[in-house]
Amino acid sequence: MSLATYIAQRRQQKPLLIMAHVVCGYPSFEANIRALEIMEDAGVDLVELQFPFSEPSADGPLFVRANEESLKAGTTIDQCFELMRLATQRFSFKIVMMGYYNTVYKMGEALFVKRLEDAGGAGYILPDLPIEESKVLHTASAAASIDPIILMTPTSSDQRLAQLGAASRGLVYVVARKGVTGGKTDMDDAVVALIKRCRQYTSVPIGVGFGITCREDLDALTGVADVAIIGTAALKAWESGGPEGLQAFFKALTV
Amino acid sequence: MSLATYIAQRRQQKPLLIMAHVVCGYPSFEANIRALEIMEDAGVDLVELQFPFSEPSADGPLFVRANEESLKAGTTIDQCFELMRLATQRFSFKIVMMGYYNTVYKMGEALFVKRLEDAGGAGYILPDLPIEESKVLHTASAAASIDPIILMTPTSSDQRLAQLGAASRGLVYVVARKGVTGGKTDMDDAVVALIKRCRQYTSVPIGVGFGITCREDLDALTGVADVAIIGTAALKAWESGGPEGLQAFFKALTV
Amino acid sequence: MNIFDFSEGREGYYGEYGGVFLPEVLHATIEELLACFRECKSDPNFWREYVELLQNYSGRPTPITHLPNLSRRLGGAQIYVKRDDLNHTGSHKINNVMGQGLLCRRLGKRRVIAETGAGQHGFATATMAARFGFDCKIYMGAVDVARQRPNVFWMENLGAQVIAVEDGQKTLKDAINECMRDWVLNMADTHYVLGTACGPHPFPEMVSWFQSIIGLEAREQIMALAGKLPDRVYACVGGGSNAIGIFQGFLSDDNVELIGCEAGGLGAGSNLHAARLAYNDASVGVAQGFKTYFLQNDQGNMKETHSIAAGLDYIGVNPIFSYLWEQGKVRFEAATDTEVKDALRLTMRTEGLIPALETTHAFVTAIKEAPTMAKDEVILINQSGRGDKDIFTIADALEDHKWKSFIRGKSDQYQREDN
Amino acid sequence: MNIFDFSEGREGYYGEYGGVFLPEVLHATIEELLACFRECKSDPNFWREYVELLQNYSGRPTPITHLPNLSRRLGGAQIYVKRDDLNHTGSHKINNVMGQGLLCRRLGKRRVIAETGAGQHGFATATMAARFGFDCKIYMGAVDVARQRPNVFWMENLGAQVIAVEDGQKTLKDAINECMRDWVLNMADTHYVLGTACGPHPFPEMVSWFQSIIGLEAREQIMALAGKLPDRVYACVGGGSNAIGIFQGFLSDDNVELIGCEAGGLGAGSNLHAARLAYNDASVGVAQGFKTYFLQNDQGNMKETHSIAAGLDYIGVNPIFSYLWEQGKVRFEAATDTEVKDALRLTMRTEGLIPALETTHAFVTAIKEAPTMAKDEVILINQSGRGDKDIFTIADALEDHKWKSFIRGKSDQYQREDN
Ligand SMILES: Cc1ncc(COP(=O)(O)O)c(C=O)c1O
Ligand SMILES: Cc1ncc(COP(=O)(O)O)c(C=O)c1O
Repeated sequence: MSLATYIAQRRQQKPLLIMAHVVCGYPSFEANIRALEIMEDAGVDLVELQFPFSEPSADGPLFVRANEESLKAGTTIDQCFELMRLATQRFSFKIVMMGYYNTVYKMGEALFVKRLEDAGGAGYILPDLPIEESKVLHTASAAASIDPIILMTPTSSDQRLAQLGAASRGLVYVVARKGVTGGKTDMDDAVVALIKRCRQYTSVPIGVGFGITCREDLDALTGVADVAIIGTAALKAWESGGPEGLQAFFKALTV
Repeated sequence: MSLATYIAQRRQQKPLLIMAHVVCGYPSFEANIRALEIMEDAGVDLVELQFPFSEPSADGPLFVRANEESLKAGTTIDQCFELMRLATQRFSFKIVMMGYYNTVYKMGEALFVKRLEDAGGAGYILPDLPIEESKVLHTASAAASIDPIILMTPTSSDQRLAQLGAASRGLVYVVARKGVTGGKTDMDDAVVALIKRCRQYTSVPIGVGFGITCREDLDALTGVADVAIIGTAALKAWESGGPEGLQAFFKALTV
Repeated sequence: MNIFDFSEGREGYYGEYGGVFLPEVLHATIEELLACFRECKSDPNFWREYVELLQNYSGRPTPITHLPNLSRRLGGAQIYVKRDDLNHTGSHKINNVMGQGLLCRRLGKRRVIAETGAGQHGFATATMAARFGFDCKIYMGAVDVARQRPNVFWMENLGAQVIAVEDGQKTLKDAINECMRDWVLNMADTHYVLGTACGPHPFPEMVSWFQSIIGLEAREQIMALAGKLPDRVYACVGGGSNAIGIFQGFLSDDNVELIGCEAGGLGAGSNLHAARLAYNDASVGVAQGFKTYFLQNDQGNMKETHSIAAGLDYIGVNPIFSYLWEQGKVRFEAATDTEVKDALRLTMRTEGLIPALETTHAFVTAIKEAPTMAKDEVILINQSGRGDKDIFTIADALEDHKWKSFIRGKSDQYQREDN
Repeated sequence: MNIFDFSEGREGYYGEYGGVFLPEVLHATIEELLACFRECKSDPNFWREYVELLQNYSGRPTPITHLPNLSRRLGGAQIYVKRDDLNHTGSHKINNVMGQGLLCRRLGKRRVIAETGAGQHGFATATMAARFGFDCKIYMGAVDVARQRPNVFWMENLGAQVIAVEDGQKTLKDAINECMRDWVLNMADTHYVLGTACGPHPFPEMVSWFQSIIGLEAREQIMALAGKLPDRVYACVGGGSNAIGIFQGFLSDDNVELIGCEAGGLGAGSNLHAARLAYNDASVGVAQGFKTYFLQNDQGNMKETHSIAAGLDYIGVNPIFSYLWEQGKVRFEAATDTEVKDALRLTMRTEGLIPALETTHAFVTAIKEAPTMAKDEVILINQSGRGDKDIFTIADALEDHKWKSFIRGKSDQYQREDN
């Protein structure tokens, strides 16, 4: 099932889906599985599996450290795909790969798409790959029903949004604010206006991320976006409270 | 009695006179007196009293330190003249002032000559005062029967020796080698040749200094020069053996 | 040869290298920068203002110095040195920085950020910011902060805020990442003054353009001094800005051989070096906003690098060089840390020059090759910086005991004063 | 006005100042030097060779930089700076040293000695000796060795032997005495490269002649840049070589006021300063080979002096200045240590320049006076050197805690390595 169809189906039952985030191999692959179980229990709809990279320049401090620690522990791409394979088999949510373009480039784009497909992945988010540079990858992806998740941002002009919209497939990731991952964003009128502006240029579902931390953020997005993307806040919950902390975090979100 | 007359008289009795050296106020004025007594006993014929100066650039390490220590202890020019006055009254040797020109310049040349005369001094050695700069001082000195002791050196050309000779009065100081005070000089053929060369340009007695340390040096100079000038070697003897050391030093020289 | 004529390929690409690989949020900023740069490049007044600024503020043109003693001693080619060490702040970095300062003013921005490795680029940027009245934040790997403290001291005293980056290898590449993180937040009022001919287009082109002033001057000067074009031109290659700067004076001269000198660190095979092209340990990848040869593992993660010279200690290389190297237009060699120490000693003693440790890599290679060349051949070395800034590193490298006891005495003094 | 026209007075005298007061053993050496200098001075090829050497080796002409920010902030005269800090080795000292290097070669000597205070002159001399292939010994007061260790490090690495002089006040004047002691022994093969316009004739004239290149360039440059002659020219005065250097460009211009800036140390009346003319604590004397104003007591012994800037910490002054001061041709002011720190901070932050502590004395006085001048008036400051060399002194003065903990860390590292 394609990402778009999956999201459309789920949206029948829920006004706002949730996409969560896991850094492969951090703090360990066992911990990843435990986190995914908790997410499954909490009714999470989509999960980004971040393949660690040595130069995570679009990430904030928490994810930077997670990337570093994971690599220091010896995490390989094989292990990341293996986690993805296990998770897509075992859990009901859809999984997308998140990472940096070099991971893909170094492997070769065709091979990347094939391995992603084999592992049951539905798409990928590559924050440092602009659409100008993604023709080959997008073409290969389309053939395999893998969706590139395009980012739209507060600094994108209408003209740019049109270009981005034209390339969008499966899900668009609206970046709620400037900056890197982590920190807090006010889900205020400006965010809502941005989402509405983005809607004009794409027909695929819209996810909103960067700085979502609490129930109120979800409320603000409900009826405006299709998916709320939760990254740093969940990792923070795990770091401070372990599995129970993560459980409590999702509980507070969804109740 | 003028310096020249005094030397001529003494030379009647001795083939080679001795001029010794004392740094005023080093290690103390009491020690100076003791040293002068020893010199008197040893039959020294002339003594240079060095007025300490803060920039003794023609002196070697031992005298440099002596100048410094003396000034640190508060030695004044008044005290130096007072020592000279006492010594000229009490001892039979002739005394000349040795020092740097700034001591004279700062006091005023006329006053310097007057004070030197009052204290019984017979002349002065100012190693940093070239004859070109000494007209006023020499004129004032002549009027007071004070003799400027001119230096002749191994680097002086014949033409220069002629100029120096023309200005010489009382005693000429032949510098046995290049460099500053201290160290050892071989009283070899070169020194003898230098003295002979100097003789051609002056009729006043010739003293030879810089590096005279032992009996053999005196032997080498006997019959060639009129005065052997002993500086550092005597101070060294005092430093290592006190009054007894100095006594022994002169004993070894004159026996 | 005009490497910046993109009419037959994709703009910002040199062969398959270069490009723009940045977060979407920077798209507009990069477009704005590109437009402004194009405007500057086509405006002869801009270049004139740039040259004048460097003349009046930084002392350009820097001279070329003949090294008769070293040449005689080596017994081969005549060695000449382009003296960019005489620039204000002590290296070629000021050229690029002053250019970007003018451009930043034209963009209407009032804050600059910059990464720095050796500290030279940070020093230059802090200087430029003081002069232009910009706010300034400098990102510097914590390891580099430690080994280049004098430069940090000056940056701070020039009014810049220096941030010690504790991520990753804590060197230049991590400082670049941190700059990107600042930029994606503050692009509205902030210009990122990238310090070398790397990163996303238009930086490689822009930095190369500003640094081309070295080659422009050098070509004319060496013709006047040596009466001919140089047979070989040597420059050290960190990111590759001073090298592309001087090489641009000779790119169209077929008989001039261009040699880029990389950091050989502990040597080939040691895995502790930063020789991207000379040692063949690197492969093509995409990071820090552009595509080039990187020292990376088979997973696409960057390797640890090492050099005695902080300013050469970088994973990637000017994309233009990746292209020119493959085209056989530029030869690449590496100099090891040990060779650098020896060449530095030799250069100081024979000619009274103190090249920066970075620069000394170029001297090493020239010194190796000069004896094999004819006496009427001409070598030109680009002296990208002076070694004064490296006193701690050089004193450590040369194991200077007096220096060590001086530092101990200083430390004791501070201890006493604080008690 | 030609201060070196001795036809109406005694050669080597400026009014009653100057002269030669040296041990007789040096008479022939000084005569030989004088004859050689006269030959050089009357040989246009010599000056041409000199200028060329400085151009090709040291980066002359140094530019003049306008300081718009500082001028605006002070609200008075327009401030311009002559950038001798951009010279190779970082100060104007190289001008004199290169000139004496040429002269030494002409004398056929192969060994040079020099005194040094701040270390700049020693650094420059060691550089020149390396370049000319001379043996080199540098005398430096032990106190200065301690406070200027980086310069000592470079001198030694350039191949010079550095002797820490333990006599007297252990600063510049004692180093000069020690040089004299070396010279009276080794004059046959040794040239004494005196570092400032002091000492016996012909040194004041000779050093002034070499440094006049600053004023020659500056006059033309300021006319071109500011469109007029400067109203006031400021230069710091240690021995007085950089000041006489720039002033010579304007000595015949009656409307240009010349201001020499001395080391005020802890201030007037403190007895801890080196202001010979500005504070009226000095009197005329004869020492170190010449007659001038010295800071001396009533017995003619030299006083202890003090300055934050080692290079200004000297008892005497250029005899030409004693004369020009009495003639009312040059005004003298002093800047205190505290004022110097403030002016340095201000200059770094507003213009991105780091003047040497010595130089900053000139900035202090200009900064004080600029606000009282009209907006169309022009100030020219001679930036005799750059402050990089002073990092230890400046860090101490500014009480930089990060610097201190860096030094402690370095010290601990050395301790560990040695165990
Ligand atoms: C003096 C000097 N030379 C060379 C480099 C290397 O940079 P690039 O290759 O960009 O010239 C640096 C970098 O800091 C440097 O400081
Ligand atoms: C940078 C600088 N300026 C000025 C001076 C003072 O010397 P002078 O008065 O001879 O120029 C020195 C002396 O070391 C110096 O290093």
